[in-house]
Amino acid sequence: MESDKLYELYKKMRRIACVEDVIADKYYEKNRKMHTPIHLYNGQEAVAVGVCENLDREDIVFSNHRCHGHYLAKGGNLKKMVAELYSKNTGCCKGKGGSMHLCDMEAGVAPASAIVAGNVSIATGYAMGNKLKGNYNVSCVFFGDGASEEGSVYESICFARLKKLPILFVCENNRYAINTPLEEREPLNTISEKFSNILPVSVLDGNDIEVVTGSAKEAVAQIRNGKGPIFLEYITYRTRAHHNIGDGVNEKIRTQEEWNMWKEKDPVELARKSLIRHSRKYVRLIDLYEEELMKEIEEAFAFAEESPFPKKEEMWEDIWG
Amino acid sequence: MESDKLYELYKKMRRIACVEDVIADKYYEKNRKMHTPIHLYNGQEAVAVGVCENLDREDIVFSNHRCHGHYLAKGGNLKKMVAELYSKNTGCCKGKGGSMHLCDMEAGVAPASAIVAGNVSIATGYAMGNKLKGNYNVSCVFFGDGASEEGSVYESICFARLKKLPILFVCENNRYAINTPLEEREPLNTISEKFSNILPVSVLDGNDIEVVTGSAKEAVAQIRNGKGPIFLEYITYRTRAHHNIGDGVNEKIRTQEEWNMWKEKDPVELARKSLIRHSRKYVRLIDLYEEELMKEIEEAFAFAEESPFPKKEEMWEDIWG
Amino acid sequence: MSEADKKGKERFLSYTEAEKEAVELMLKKSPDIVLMGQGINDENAMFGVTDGLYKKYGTDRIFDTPLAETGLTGIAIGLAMSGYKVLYMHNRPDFLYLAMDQIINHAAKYSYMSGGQVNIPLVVWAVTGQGWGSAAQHSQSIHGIMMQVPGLKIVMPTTPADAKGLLKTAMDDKSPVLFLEHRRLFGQEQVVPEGEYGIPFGKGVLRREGTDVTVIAISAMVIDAIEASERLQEEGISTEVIDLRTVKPYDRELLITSVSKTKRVVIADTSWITGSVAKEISEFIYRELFEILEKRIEIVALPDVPTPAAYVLEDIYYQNADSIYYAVKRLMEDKE
Amino acid sequence: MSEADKKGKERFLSYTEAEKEAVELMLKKSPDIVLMGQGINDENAMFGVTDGLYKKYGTDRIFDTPLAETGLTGIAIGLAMSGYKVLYMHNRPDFLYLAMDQIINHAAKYSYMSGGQVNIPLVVWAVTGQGWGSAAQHSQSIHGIMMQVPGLKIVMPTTPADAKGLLKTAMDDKSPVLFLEHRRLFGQEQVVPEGEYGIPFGKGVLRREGTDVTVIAISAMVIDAIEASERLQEEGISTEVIDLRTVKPYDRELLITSVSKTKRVVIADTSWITGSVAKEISEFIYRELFEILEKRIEIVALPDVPTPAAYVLEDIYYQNADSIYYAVKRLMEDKE
Ligand SMILES: Cc1ncc(C[n+]2csc(CCOP(=O)(O)OP(=O)(O)O)c2C)c(N)n1
Ligand SMILES: Cc1ncc(C[n+]2csc(CCOP(=O)(O)OP(=O)(O)O)c2C)c(N)n1
Ligand SMILES: [Mg+2]
Ligand SMILES: [Mg+2]
Repeated sequence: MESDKLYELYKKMRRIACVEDVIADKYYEKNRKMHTPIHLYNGQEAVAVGVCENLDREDIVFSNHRCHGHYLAKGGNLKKMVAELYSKNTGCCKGKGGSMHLCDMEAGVAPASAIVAGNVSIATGYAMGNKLKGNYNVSCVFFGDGASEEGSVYESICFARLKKLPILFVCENNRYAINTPLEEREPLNTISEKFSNILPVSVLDGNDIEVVTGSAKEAVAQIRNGKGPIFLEYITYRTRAHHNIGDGVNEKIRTQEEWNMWKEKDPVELARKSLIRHSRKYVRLIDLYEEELMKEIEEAFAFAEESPFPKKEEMWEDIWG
Repeated sequence: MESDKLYELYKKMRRIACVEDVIADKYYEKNRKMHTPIHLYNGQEAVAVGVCENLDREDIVFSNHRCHGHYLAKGGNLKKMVAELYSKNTGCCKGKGGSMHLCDMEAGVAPASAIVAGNVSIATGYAMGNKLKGNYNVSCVFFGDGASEEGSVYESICFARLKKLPILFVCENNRYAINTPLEEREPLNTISEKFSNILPVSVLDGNDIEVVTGSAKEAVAQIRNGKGPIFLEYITYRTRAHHNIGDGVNEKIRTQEEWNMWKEKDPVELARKSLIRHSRKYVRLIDLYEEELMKEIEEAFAFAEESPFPKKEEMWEDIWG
Repeated sequence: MSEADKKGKERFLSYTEAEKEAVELMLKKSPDIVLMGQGINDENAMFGVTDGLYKKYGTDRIFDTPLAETGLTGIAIGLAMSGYKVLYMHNRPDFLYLAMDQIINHAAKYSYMSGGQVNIPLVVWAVTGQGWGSAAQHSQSIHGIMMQVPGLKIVMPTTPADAKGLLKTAMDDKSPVLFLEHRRLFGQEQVVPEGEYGIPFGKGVLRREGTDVTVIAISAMVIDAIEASERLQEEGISTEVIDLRTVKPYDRELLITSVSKTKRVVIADTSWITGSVAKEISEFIYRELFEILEKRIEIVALPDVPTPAAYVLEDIYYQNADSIYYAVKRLMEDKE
Repeated sequence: MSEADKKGKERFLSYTEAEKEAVELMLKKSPDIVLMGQGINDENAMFGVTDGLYKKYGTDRIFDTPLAETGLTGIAIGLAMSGYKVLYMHNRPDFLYLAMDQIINHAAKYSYMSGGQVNIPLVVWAVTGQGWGSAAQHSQSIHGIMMQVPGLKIVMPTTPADAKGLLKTAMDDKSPVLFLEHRRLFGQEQVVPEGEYGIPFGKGVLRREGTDVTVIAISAMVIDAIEASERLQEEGISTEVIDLRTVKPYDRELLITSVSKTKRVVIADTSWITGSVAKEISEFIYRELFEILEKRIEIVALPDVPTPAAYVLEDIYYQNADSIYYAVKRLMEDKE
């Protein structure tokens, strides 16, 4: 990958990481402003960014409870996201969705579902819509290793294959569903093995942005060519707790060693190192971006702070579309 | 297989076929007595008989809407079955279940579910119970190719494998779900291919009683040995319509040719021919059995006719176990 | 009334023919209609509603489904979100319990959760079975269970003409609609107007005017209510029969007008009594017409047991014209 | 009262500690108890109810599950059918919509369909969330939706002592029981008797005696009802507070006794108003005490919208002590 391209991807990842960090910093501040359960994306940035890099605005992304990264990577509006976390009516869901349901249809981000796997079948239906319309748009759904256990994922995969639908199934295998490790839930060591007779699957390093971008590029190209659904499994790790702001380290299951090992492989950090190895110019560029980014994030939080709350009557709006 | 053994199996198959035929004959008689939707088992007798041949009374069988064959093969009481079809309180479900819910717990026949695939997960749970108790009993669930499309089948298979449960999944692939052919519903040509990475599977001729009995024998032995779940797919055909008494032949999908081809392979007929090829003595034995059988069936129908209807108060009984 | 409509007045159609007409008129006009369901293109063709349609409009837009109600409901929602009007048809509502997460957690909430960014124009259609020993898993009316869900409309037409008009309205709605029918209604034939027309949600209709008692009936119970009212008429008891038509929203105004006049009420529902739509409506009437009601409201609904298979038990389990007749008689005791 | 019980009287336990005690007493006694649930053996341990239990009783009988609520509910049913008493625990009832087919079509009907040949001793336990922007998919109370299902019992304890006693009764029941809790109840501490004891289903309890108005409260609304009644007491209004405890069956006798005395009623529910348990109970009271009631019944329940995330909207969406207070005041207007 060209280093300038990598730098672009780095920035996108860093932006997501930084937004999550600022949310975490402010989450328990005095006079808490964010009254919404958060599931931060740190550690998995390469997946969202690498995949979405290959999607156009007309393509659509479906997400889950851990939706901040997908939303931002696909071009969801940052200000509206923060305003949503702040319960403001300028939020992307007018304050009705909160952290787990980010949505920006203009950017091609469908409403995220906090029902695990809830969106996998919906994304499949959306893909069918695209196919019926005869356009070349891709429907892309992000879901976890835990989600893959829901029967509707199997149902969706079978149907997508039957109808050769233009859908990209992206499984982010971080090896945990809340605090339950993969081995206690899964018969096999990878998720995609379960489905490999039904559709093309690959298991890939989800912390290497070059790997993710490259594999998704190929998959998206095939899907646009009408080859039908593809399943990409990215092995990754969340460096945060399942929800809230901790690191999720825990004697019994997520040990400090495990965490340290994965922290070493943090995708943002890996990309940064790679850039610097490439050329010293990136040291300065990265610093510059840091400033730019902090400014953007501060503005987003300021926007959220200043925005009005929804009015009482608004509770009754938007039920019927 | 020894011919005397084959003769035993022949009789069991013939008995099921004959019960179904008599039901069909009487189903539309004047003053209809059977007010219950029927899904006859003709054409698939080898599967129920061949599998159940390897099960003990302590083993349990779970079935679906097409449950007559499984019920009888596992040793369910014939009189109580007919009485159930006649809405009598001597019926196996006291008249509350009807044709689709036959149950005889004494014989190891769990309540059949008319929700397609409904019993697959329940059978898996029963298997877990057996495992917890540490006995060597097998839980065996019969379901169709259509049923395999339900997500709960996938969920059950994954869980059974994870916990190495003593369960035999028996998929009767008759290539139709009501009138929808396999190709319109399934991404692959066999059902078991979808699951072959998760647990051991085999695709077998479901119309050859020797093949069924042999394959089930091996599977049951392995399951009793604690090897975990096994999935057997039997390719077969129903020579009746999905429900009611017709032959299900239909210009658009189930053609007369197709039907004829399968009728040639009728498992009862195949076994009869094989017996006679073996020894002429079976001609007479088969005839004798025919008499014995008709007598048994007549008695069962007489029992049903003579039995009392449930009393009004009984409507309120059995809700709470 | 246009000439065409006048001529239409002469045409007798069955319930499912009327629905087929509604669907076909929409299919002809608009390329963004999708029909789906298990067996939709087979001989039975959803009781005839979709008979042969795939031949004209193609199996892309009218497609049979695998047996996977959970996932397929999600798929229907995704299709609807992508801009299609989707009619997902089921032979029985009993199978919809597999789709509850998608209907309740997704279809009914997505517009709201997204602050109005998406619509889910999805109609879920299903036919309740009754009789013939169908037993506990093939006989359920689920409107009472679904009634509580915000974001979901529930429509239960009873006549062929209403089925046609309400199906159009349902398909034109931007939001999810549960369209529930009943096998007992399929025996009807009726003059059905030609051409497209819609019937608004939330409007019941008087099937018969009367002065002594109001019978509010849902779905198949309307047939029984009319039968009972004919018998009662012969005895000089005048019943007003209301066909509720849509359960959510329901026509509060019509109920108030009618009951204000008759002051006596029977509510007939096709489902279990506890927690039923009948109870909801009864409560509404008590609240609104507390001082006016002359008698306790009579509810005719199913006893709280799973459906028994035996026909002798079905006979006491299911309610019918007799049940309504006696309920009215009980209300009239003091008057006679 | 035994010495042990007397001593027990001194022990303050939280809600989940009380439940843990109920569960552990059963686990100790009987080898046929199985607990299952997503995260049951993790740090959170179902809010503490199963904390550390797997260490003593093994992960065979206390096991974490994959994310597959449909299949796992079937598995729980099969386990129950095979002779185990099964407690299947969920962090939120919202996920149970995935299990509706197994709960409604199977667990609740198998005993009946089989003519009593099988029992399904299954307790499905779940905790409703409220507040903190949990939004539409993580905040639902599902008792109103499930109430109509024959063959299913619904239990909603409010105090630690009741939670313990009702959980034992539920686990001892031969039939499926839906055991619904509410996060707001978890803040409580109370003296909880030691040892095993059961509390019968269908018996509500007076949490406060009064003469002017009866407040019938469900689950977390009991806390609000008591708070409201304390404020009202200061103004000289005497409210009787009924904690319903079990929703199906519910205690008809207690309601009649109380309302016959007060003649004025508020019903407070944690779920949407249309089709709610509150409506069912209201209808029951109107019917039974038609001539005695002095005022229309006041219902305090959620508006018919999906739960909004914004806390400013939550503030008006959720009902509380204020809502009950004002409802009582409205009922007392003519008396004051
Ligand atoms: C149907 C359903 N069951 C349970 C939950 C509770 N829950 C929320 S997130 C989660 C874990 C999901 O794990 P995974 O899919 O691997 O995603 P991750 O959190 O690891 O990104 C669970 C069990 C839920 N939201 N929905
Ligand atoms: C969940 C559910 N969906 C739909 C139906 C209606 N239905 C009854 S039998 C059947 C076909 C089942 O096909 P298969 O599993 O292959 O069994 P077969 O009838 O061929 O033996 C269908 C769709 C049902 N009973 N349950
Ligand atoms: Mg995970
Ligand atoms: Mg089949």
